[in-house]
Amino acid sequence: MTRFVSLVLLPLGLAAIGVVLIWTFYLAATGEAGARLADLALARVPETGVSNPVTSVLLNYRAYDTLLELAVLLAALLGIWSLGPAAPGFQRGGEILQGMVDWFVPLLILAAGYMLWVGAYAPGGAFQAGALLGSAGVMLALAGYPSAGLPSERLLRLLSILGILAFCLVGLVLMVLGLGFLTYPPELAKWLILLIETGATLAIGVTLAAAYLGGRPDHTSEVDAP
Amino acid sequence: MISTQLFYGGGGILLLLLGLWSFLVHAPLLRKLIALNVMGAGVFHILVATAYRGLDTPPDPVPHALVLTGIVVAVSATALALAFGQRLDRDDDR
Amino acid sequence: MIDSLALAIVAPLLGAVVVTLFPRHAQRLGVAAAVVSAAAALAITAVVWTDGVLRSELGGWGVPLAITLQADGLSAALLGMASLVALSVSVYAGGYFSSPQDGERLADDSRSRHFWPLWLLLWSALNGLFLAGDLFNLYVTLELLGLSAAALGALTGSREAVEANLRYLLVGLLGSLFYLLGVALIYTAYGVLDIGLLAEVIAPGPVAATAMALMFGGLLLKAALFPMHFWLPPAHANAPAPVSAVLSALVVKAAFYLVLRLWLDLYGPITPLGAANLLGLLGAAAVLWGSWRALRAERLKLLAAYSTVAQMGYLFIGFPLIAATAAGPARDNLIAAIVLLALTHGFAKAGFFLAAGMVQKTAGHDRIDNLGGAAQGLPAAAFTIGLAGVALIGLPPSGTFIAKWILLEQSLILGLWWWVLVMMIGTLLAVGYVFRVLSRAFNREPTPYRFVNDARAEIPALLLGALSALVLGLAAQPLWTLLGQGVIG
Amino acid sequence: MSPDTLLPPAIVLSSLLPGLLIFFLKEKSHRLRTALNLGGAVVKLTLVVWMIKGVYDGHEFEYRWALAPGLELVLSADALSVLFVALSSVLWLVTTVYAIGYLEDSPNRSRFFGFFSICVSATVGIALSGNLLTFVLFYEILTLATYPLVAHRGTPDAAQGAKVYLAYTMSGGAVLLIGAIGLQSLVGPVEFTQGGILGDSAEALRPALIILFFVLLAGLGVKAALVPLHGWLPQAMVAPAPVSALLHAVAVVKAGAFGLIRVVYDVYGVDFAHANGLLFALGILASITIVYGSVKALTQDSLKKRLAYSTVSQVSYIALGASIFGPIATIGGVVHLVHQGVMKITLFFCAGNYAETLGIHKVSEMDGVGRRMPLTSLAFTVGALGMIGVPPVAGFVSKWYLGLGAADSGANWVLIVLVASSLLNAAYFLPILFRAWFRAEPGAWPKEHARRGRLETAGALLWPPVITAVLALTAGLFAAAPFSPLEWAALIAEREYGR
Amino acid sequence: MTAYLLVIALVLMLSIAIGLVRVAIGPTPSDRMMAAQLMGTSGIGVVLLLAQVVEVGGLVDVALIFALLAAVAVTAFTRRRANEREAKG
Amino acid sequence: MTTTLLAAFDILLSLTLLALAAAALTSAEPRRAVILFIAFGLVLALVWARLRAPDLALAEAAIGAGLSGALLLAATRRAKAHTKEGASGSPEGQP
Amino acid sequence: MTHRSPGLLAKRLFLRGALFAGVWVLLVGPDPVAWIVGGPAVIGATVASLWLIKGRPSARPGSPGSSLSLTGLLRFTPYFLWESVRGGLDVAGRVMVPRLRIRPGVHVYRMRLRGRPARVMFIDSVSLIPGTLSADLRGDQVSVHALDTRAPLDAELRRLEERVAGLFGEVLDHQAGVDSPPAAGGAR
Amino acid sequence: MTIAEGLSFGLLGAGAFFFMAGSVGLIRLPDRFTRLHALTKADNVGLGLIVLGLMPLAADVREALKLGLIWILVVIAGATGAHLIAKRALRGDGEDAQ
Repeated sequence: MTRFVSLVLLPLGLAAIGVVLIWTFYLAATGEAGARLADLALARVPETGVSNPVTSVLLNYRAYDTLLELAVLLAALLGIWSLGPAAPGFQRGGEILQGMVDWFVPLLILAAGYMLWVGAYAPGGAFQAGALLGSAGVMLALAGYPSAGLPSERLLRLLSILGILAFCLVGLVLMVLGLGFLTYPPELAKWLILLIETGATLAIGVTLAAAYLGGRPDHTSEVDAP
Repeated sequence: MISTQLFYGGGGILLLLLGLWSFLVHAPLLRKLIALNVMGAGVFHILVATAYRGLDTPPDPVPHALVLTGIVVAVSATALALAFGQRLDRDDDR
Repeated sequence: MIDSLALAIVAPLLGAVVVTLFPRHAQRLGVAAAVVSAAAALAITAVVWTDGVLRSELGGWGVPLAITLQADGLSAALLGMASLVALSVSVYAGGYFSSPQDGERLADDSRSRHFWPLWLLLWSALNGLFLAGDLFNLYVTLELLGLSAAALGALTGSREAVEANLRYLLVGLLGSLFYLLGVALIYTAYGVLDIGLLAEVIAPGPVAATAMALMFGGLLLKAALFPMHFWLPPAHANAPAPVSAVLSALVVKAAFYLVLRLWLDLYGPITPLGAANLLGLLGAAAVLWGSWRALRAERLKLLAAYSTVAQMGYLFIGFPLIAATAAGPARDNLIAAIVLLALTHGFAKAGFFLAAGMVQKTAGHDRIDNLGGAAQGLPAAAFTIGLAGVALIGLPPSGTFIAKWILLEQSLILGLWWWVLVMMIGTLLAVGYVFRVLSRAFNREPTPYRFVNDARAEIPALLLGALSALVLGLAAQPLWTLLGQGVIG
Repeated sequence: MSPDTLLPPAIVLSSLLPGLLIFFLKEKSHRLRTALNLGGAVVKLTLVVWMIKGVYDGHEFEYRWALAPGLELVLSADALSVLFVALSSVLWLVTTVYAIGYLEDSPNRSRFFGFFSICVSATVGIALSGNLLTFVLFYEILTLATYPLVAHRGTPDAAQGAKVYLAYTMSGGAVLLIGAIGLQSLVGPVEFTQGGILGDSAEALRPALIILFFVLLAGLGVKAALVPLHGWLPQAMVAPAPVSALLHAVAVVKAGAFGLIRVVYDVYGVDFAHANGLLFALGILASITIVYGSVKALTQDSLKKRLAYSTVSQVSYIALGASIFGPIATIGGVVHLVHQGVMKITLFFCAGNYAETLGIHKVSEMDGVGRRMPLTSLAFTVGALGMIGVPPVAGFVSKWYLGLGAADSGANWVLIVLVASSLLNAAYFLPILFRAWFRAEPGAWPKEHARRGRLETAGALLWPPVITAVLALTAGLFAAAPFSPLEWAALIAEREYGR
Repeated sequence: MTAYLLVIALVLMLSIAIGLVRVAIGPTPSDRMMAAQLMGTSGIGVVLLLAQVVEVGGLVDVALIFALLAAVAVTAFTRRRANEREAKG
Repeated sequence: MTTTLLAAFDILLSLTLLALAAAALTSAEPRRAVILFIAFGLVLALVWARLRAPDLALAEAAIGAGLSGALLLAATRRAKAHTKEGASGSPEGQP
Repeated sequence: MTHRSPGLLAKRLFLRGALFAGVWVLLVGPDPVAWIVGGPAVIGATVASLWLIKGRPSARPGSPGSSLSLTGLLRFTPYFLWESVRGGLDVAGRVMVPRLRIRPGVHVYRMRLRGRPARVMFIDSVSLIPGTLSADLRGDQVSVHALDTRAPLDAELRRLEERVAGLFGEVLDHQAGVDSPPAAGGAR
Repeated sequence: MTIAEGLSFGLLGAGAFFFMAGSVGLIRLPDRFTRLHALTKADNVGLGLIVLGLMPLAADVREALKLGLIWILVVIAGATGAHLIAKRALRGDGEDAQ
């Protein structure tokens, strides 16, 4: 019976769904939506303080989404911490691996800075930068650094909320100044966005690395190199 | 341009269906997570295909931003779910 | 200029940040943040009541580029309910996590540390969801809600809890993906994400219908509508009591709110009656199945969880009635009745779970058959369960009674007697399961008791119960005024 | 808000607020609890007297509170409601005194008296309901508040009895709810109006209205213990004696009977009901119940069970009165609402006294009890004779008017029912009296408690039945006096028939 | 020129597709991992070519990130936890 | 010419992607599935690059190659050690 | 940081900082404003780089630390590039003909290099020159997998090692035994 | 076609050839170690040639150098990865044998 369902009914049902989806997607894509938000969004990019349209959307038009996205990351991290201590770390890396890590980790940090900066005018941005930082952490963890190069718990907590904090504070200050929540004054937009992105980069990087460890920071573990 | 949109949109729908099928049929956590991620990729396909406006016109940045947010969410969820799985495994060890 | 809408979202968010930063003081900071958050949200309810719909276009870009926050009567009503429940849960949690039992001090302390930031994040997501006026933003709030809820639900650390909440997490993710696919389709077809703008351009047709099916499919999964309820009972029954309260009272309600919102704002006018009837049918099945399982449940919290499945069903029975009623006072009454039902259930179920948590903590277990002594030793908790039970059954003077009266009357006027039948059977089953619990409170042994034993835990629960069973029934009229702001009339 | 507007809710609240306060009292605060109980009862009685005066003078007491658009809570006072309110207020005071004595030193009294007060508040609410919605609302609250009282003892018997009680009354409540909503969906909000509101209803609605009448009848019949919906009543005997008194005389069955009167006279209107054969159906049902209850009572050895089946039978006199078309029978039915209450409460108090003082639970144990407890037995005798219909006790007056009304409207078969029932009443009550007065005392009582004071039993237990017995006698002897129940019932009947 | 670049990209895609066969047939996990690494390298080539074809500068950065992270998956694949023992006797 | 080639490229790219997805989803062996999924992520980044979404390609490259892959690989090791579902605890288990 | 001498620390700090700054300029371009982010990024990279080698000897015991020499680099690069191409051609030639021309096996080679960077460089380079693949390193024993064990592996490896030594300005100890018996059997 | 473009043509073609060779090797070679040979050598050379071929087309010198940097990183990562895989295979990790 279950075989019948999973081998016959389910594929048939999925095929039906697929046909409907493809048909409606065809109708939707060939309909009259035209440029959608593209032209409007692109036209106003110069007012946003950055020239990469995606960053304009992420940190200006729809900055609030990004704030909540950082909250999602924080929730995931806190959830992971709540589930118990981290798995045991990796065995110490051999000479060759260590040799690569010695150079790649600094380069990843540098590349993260690059992504952060370049995000204002070319592809890149806080998330990509954060992901690189996080990957640096992953690399360290893989090489046998027990806490993936992350700082003490206190500092770790501070870093992990930095993005939200920067966002909220900027938003609230602007609100109190009478501009409205997250409504940047055009002349300051570039720098405010950079400030927020910096906070977000650190937070994302730390969060991803800590998430990779898969457990709450162990108070007893060494922070230093193995 | 429209054909490219339709082509990749269709591809996205296929990915979605594949992922959905796998999610429904397979029980292990890891497979479900991979299935969800593939499904997500399918949805992102549709958005990115919508954003595409040919080789000469800059694409619509809005769906790109949405997808980027979606990717972050997917990663967070995957990490959390894996931590759940790890927790269950550890219980087994005891 | 103070944007109270943004404030209601940022307040708990900042609270979460601060609590994350100072885990040692999580308790005190958390309660403080809860008070501020509740105040901010209740202020919105008050302002909407007096001044009408609130709107805010974040970033100053204006629609369609910006994300809109919007509070109309419906948002304000749910926001108000959520704030009161959340505040009570916060106060309760202060007591729940800090009273150690048999050397669990350390574990409890760490649980409390993890509870507060996640809880405040969840609250922030709730407020964000109730206030969102943008389809994609709703997706993000849904995910934040789902992730923090699953993490909170697993806080007990028992294997069942972790397993159940992992399933909940996965199901929630699946639901969100469907929702997102619907949004993608909408954006492809109409090029806007703002609900208000979309309402102007959306037209009946295969695209809108498919998008609706996808979005509703995802949301119904999250709202645990039969037969997509399978994940709910274990997840809600195994969570810590304050979390169960929030999950049952608010989180599934948030998904329902979205369905109602999308129905009223977007899809209602362009949807055939059949879709509404399908929702109603599933709702009816949920009522019957959930009530039956609740009746057969062996554990108190499991009973409450199945009761949630049933109560969600009632909410969906409202859709075919709304769809079959022409616009006018009768339809307005129906909408208000459904909202009233949702609010009452929110208060009642929260009160129920909080009280159940007290009983469980005292007895050390929550097997209904052996609860006698504990229930009798905690009159306030038993009384709360009684009050909440009154609201769950739909006895007067609860808000449920008023709401069911309106629903029943309208179904009879429309001649749709089968919904009446379902609701009455559900009601009688609810009598069965509620009194199965209450009868344990009448035990043979004399208990020289005080009415309230642990004020911090019992008073919030009692107030929630009283709100659902007395206040909302006898003073439901203001809800009509509130919903008059942009929703009905 | 004039005093006239606020009086009805004040009467409800006068027992509700003390009741809620009592919940929060510590078990030990005996005095405070007693003060709250008695204070509330006295305040309520005072307010009721005020109201009687007002209604007699033609004041309109009406309080309205909007629950939702189209749904109103209406508390108002007409002659019928005042009659019921007066009955329950007086009996509540007496019962409270009795309960305080009865439950002395037993556990969980705060809980008991809390629900006890809510119970009476709900009854008063039922009495003062100005529309069907309000009636249903208080009717369900009554169910809810009596459940804990029935279950109070916590024994398996009590739990079982409470469960049966709940199953019956909740189902009845659900049916009543559907009936009420159905009626409202056809004709709009149903306000209780003298002469009914359906007089000019459309012909097309008639079948639906007739069906709804039976739905309502089924809903109300549970509490009114109409056969075959009476099953809960004997089972609920496990409750403490004051609760039995409450169930049988003051609140529950009375609420059902009162509801029947309301539906027949003030919703459907007696003309409409008569014209469509509804009255006849009700009459048949009532007659069957009367005879069945009496026959069952005959076979019971348990005193309280015998009394319970007696209630099944006697309450249906009220329904019977309502079912005979004509003002005289109406007077009989309505006045029996009061008379049965006063007499039955006497009987239950006495039964409680026997049980509490001597441990007597069965009829067969009652030999010579009259000599051991003369005052109690005297009160019991008055009650029993009243039930049989022996003049000059109140019961005679009711039966007289019922018979007269039946003869007047040509329903001669009712007379046969009355005679048969009276004979049966005699058959199950007279043996008890014979045993009590003319049999010798046994060597020892089943379980005699130490004598408290000079009296045959504690004062708080002794005086309530004596008082109610005197009331029963007075109501019969001075039936023609102004403000007597009979006079009041006549006033009601007069207004209902609009003549 | 664009056409030629596309041809090269096609060839590289083909090499990825061939690698796919090795991932599918294995037989050892090492083989699969290797093939995935091949895909990464070829992918870098494709991205660099695409950067010219679709004229989006940022794509070179994609290749840079690919290069920086190419080793992470392989490393993750080969590392053992501190509490795991080597299987070899 | 370019259009045709681009179409061929699109087709080859999508086929590879779909084949990888299908292979990853049908693999019962966890590590095989994860490796295939990592490869899937690589090709997905190519798709984003093709559709002129370099921001997404960057993100996918950073996440898919770095974090996701490592996370999932770490999980496969455990999945290997616990191939069968553990026995569930008693239904009445208490937190 | 516990580097052995302040002078060495300063030297490393400077060299690495300069290198990373160079990479930054390569990535971003000479935009002065970019240093708002670039400065911290370069500092971060430098600090991380020094933190990573902290407390670790830069060479195995028994030899002075090695440092990269510019002339060595100039000589090594073309050699390395050429060997790489040769390696590629070698593989292509072996697999693109109908019958595979291979005879795989593992060969153990004793490495004489002492400096850590030099050793890493050597091991990595082994994999790129024709026919060899570094497969394991235990102490000084490098297991080299060869596509064709008939080739003069030791000679090739020794030549490579000398080049790497030159690159890092290291002097190789010629007495060290270089010939150890090849490990028997293939990879299976 | 300029000389630079012609050079690019040739280099890109050669690069593609090496990639194909690597893939063919991956399929044809009999065991893990030999396949690793194909991977590290052929692919690195292939990518190197492609990078060289693209350098003339780059917008500026910086861009071209960036391509070079990418190649160096790939080479290091590839060599390290190959070493790690080979080490694991050589030490006969139990998990590895299927």
